[in-house]
Amino acid sequence: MSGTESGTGSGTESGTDGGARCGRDELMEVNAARALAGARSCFVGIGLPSTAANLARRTVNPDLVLVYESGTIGSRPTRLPLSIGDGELADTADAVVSVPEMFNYWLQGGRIDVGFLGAAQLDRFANINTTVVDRGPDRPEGRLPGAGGAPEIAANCGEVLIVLRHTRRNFVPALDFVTTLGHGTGPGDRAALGMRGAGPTAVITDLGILRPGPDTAELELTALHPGATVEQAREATGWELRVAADLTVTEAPTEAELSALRALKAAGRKAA
Amino acid sequence: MSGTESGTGSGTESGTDGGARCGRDELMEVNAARALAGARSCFVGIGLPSTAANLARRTVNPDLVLVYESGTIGSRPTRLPLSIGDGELADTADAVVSVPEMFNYWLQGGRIDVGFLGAAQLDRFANINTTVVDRGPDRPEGRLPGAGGAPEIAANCGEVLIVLRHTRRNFVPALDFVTTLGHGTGPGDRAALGMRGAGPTAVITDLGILRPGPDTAELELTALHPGATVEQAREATGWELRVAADLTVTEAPTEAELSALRALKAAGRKAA
Amino acid sequence: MADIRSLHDAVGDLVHDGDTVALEGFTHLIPFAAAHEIIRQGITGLTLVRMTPDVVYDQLIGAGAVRKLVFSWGGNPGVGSLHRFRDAVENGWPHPLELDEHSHAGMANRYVAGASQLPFAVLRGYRGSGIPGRTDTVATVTCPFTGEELAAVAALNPDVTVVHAQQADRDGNVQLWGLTGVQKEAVLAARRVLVTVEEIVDGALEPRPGSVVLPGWVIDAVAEVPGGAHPSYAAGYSVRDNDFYQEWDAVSRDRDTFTRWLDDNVRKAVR
Amino acid sequence: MADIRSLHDAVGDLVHDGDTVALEGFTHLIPFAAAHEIIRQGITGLTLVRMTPDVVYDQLIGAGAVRKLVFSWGGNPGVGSLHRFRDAVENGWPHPLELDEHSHAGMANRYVAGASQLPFAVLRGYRGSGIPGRTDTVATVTCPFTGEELAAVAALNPDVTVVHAQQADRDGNVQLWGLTGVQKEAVLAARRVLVTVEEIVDGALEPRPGSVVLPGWVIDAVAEVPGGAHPSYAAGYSVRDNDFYQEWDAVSRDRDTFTRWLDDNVRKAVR
Repeated sequence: MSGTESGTGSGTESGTDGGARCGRDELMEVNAARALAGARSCFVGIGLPSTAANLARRTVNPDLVLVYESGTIGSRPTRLPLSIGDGELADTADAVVSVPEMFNYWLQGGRIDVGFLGAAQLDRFANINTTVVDRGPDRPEGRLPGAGGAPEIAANCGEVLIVLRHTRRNFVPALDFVTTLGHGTGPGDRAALGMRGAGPTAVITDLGILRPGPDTAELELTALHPGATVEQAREATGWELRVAADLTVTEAPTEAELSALRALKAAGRKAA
Repeated sequence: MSGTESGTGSGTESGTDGGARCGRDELMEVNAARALAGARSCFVGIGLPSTAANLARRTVNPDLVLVYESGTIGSRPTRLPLSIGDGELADTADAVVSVPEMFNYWLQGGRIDVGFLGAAQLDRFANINTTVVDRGPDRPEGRLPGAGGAPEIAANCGEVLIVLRHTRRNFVPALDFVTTLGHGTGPGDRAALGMRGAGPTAVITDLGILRPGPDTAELELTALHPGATVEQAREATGWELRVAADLTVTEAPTEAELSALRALKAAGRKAA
Repeated sequence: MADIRSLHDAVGDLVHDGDTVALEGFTHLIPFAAAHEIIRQGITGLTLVRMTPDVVYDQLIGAGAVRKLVFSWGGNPGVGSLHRFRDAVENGWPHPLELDEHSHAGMANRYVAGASQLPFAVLRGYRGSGIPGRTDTVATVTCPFTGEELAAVAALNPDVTVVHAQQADRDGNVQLWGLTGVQKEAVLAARRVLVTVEEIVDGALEPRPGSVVLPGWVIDAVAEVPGGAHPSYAAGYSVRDNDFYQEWDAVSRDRDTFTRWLDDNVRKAVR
Repeated sequence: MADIRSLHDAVGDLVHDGDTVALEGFTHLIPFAAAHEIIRQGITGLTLVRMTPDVVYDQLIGAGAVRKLVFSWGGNPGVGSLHRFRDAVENGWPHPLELDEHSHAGMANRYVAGASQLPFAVLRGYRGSGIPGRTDTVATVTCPFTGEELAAVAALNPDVTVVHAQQADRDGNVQLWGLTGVQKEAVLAARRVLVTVEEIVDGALEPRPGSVVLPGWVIDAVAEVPGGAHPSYAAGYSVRDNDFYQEWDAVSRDRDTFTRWLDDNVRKAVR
């Protein structure tokens, strides 16, 4: 359970140009799956990351090795698991290992190309909070689930993708707590801490895609999903959002992508 | 392979009083097996320790859990294995674990009551050398097999039994190299080093049994096998051997012990 | 050698007020029945240890059995928050809950150190995270060969570890398979061990692919409790009751609803 | 993903002069055929790593392939000395052999550190032993929580690890069972990996009790070499040739006899 869990609701509908009609969450999920093209192995948290990784296996990357922190390597679930420990993940895996082995030999061992994380709060350097939120002077801290595997996933995977809905509540100017380091306070922080992976390379939201600027490591909006606007993205971001000079628009989900995604989810709901 | 290997020859015959006729090695093996009465688990090296531990399961301690450093827990071999990795050790085990797990969780984890070691050289404080021997100024060091599991067996088992033939070559005034700490230079050395187990509690030879003196930790001859003499033991010891005031004579091997021992060895030879 | 006992007697003998207790099982094989017995016996002041507190610790926390929680991820997997956990942390109900919070990698290595009888374990972890600032069980060590600084985590050695397994034999040897999580480490790190099993089999355990075998001599008591992992599951015996996990959200959200559920389903239930 | 290759080509591509090479297998599954291929190809200057050098390294050392040996127990199990090893150490024949010598616990943990991409591992080891005085890969670390001093051993990350297994599938996924020793750690610690197997099976590997599965994507090459562990063995396929081990004592005792054996049985043999 890497970072926060997300519901499986499909969000609000948004019309798209040229592609199939789909919801905002579906745009996020399809683009997250596409980001796994070319990866050999992916460390998967439950929720949106699991949806995206399983969709990738059905679309852009059939050979993608799914690694779940419950100990399964090479799982091929036929439906979306509700929990990271669903029996099907073990039954369909190439290998099942103990949890200590998973974290020590496989994750820390540098065997995983891409780590997929969610977040409750994200800042401009893609640092993540999933521990506590400040709810104001008169209220106690709000409790979140905690770190799970995230700090070491972010440290030790080749790179990290973050998937979360684009809201001011999620995209905050300053984290209430740093659970998981992204790019710290800017370029060089990861290297100074001796972290081996490249860290977050993309944040995929229901509005578009943000990537760390090459010189600043600050997240920039590099792509919008069809139908989304820069204004919407700025409005949903708690800091002054930089927009890349070469801002693009993501390709609309294909019918094949959407039907694969919907079939996955329907099977998951049916099984649950 | 804990310490040095030993051949399986039965040594010279020696008459005994009242017991069955048996060889000196058999006296050593039977008494080593008896020393395992009451133990729950035993970490077994190949050679004499394996002979003794397997004999114990057939005589004084049928429930003794044999643990071999190749990873087998609870092996019940029907014959004496030639090697610590004989297939039968795995086939008859309650559990087979990896070698790192064996050393970390089981041995270092304090799960093993008794460790059984051999030695090439032993000094008066039951320190052991299995690494190199000095062969004089004109010759290079003589090479022995090395440490194997011995240093950590001696450190982490509840107690340690040492089995070896009683000769001046083996029982030396000063080790050429300390591979494995017994009692160091005397009482308190083990505690000062933070070693958890009691260390060597008995050295069982083909002449008798030596135990560390309660106040000195220096080995004393506490028992002779039937037919052996103090003079023989002194002659075969490279330092001035202390003899306990209450020196006893070990009970002669019974017919049952000897027939079990001989059956074990015969089965081992047949299989090899 | 493990004694085969009733769950009631085993919990009564092995789990005491104020103990540090680990009930492990990573989603699979979670020992719910043992947790319910702890609640029924009114055992309190526990320090509970678990990587993923899950619904099982939500119940123990809400029941008032817990003083402190040592953990790395406290949610209802795939569903959302653990409301009893949050209510205890945020509002001190039924009483305040002290936290010792880690990452999964850190917790897994704390058990490894415990099972290995080492005082600490080393990992590449916690770098840049605020976690070490909130606990005294993370520190740094320097590699004596390379000079690199690494994280150290303190060993976990629970007073009692409880796990659920598929099978035991009559000598108390235990076999579990499927996702085996961190159970072996949690068992070997503990001073006392209770295993609940789906089934006690006659004769020898039949070896299974991917199984962990725990010899009876590292276990204090085995109790036969079919379905003892529900709503978690035991591969080969049951499937995860995902509906229960989803319904737990509503049951646990409200103190009174939760208390009624606990009275009806745990306190008044008899095994 | 592992390529399925001939032993000749796999060794030629993966093992280079001067490499640090681990051929592992704790008595069981020792990759003798791969060692013989290394000898046939005249690869030299190797640093060989292995807990128990066994007859397989006696052969490589006697053949002149080895510059340095990293090990913890160098004997012929159940038989006696390794005469080629002793001759190299004591007399420098065929050339001097540098040693880095450890205990089993230390070596096992050095592989664990390597597989975990840590620079060192911690253990309760080497206390009172003279071993640390003869190597620069043992040091001490102090527990930041308790102040206790413990042994640290430097990680082992071989350039190449070679292991023998029972089975691979056509994608190069490998399964081994029986005594699995330190093979998983040695494989995951290495930069390049060669696995020789008894058999390449069609379809999926059938899961076995007690097996270790190595996914093809952590392996560089798989070579089908039935009997490739002889005189060691592959559980389910062969038994240990104890006679060979006993006869090796006479073969290896004398340089000329050994050289003739090597010529006849390895150098002129073709796989």
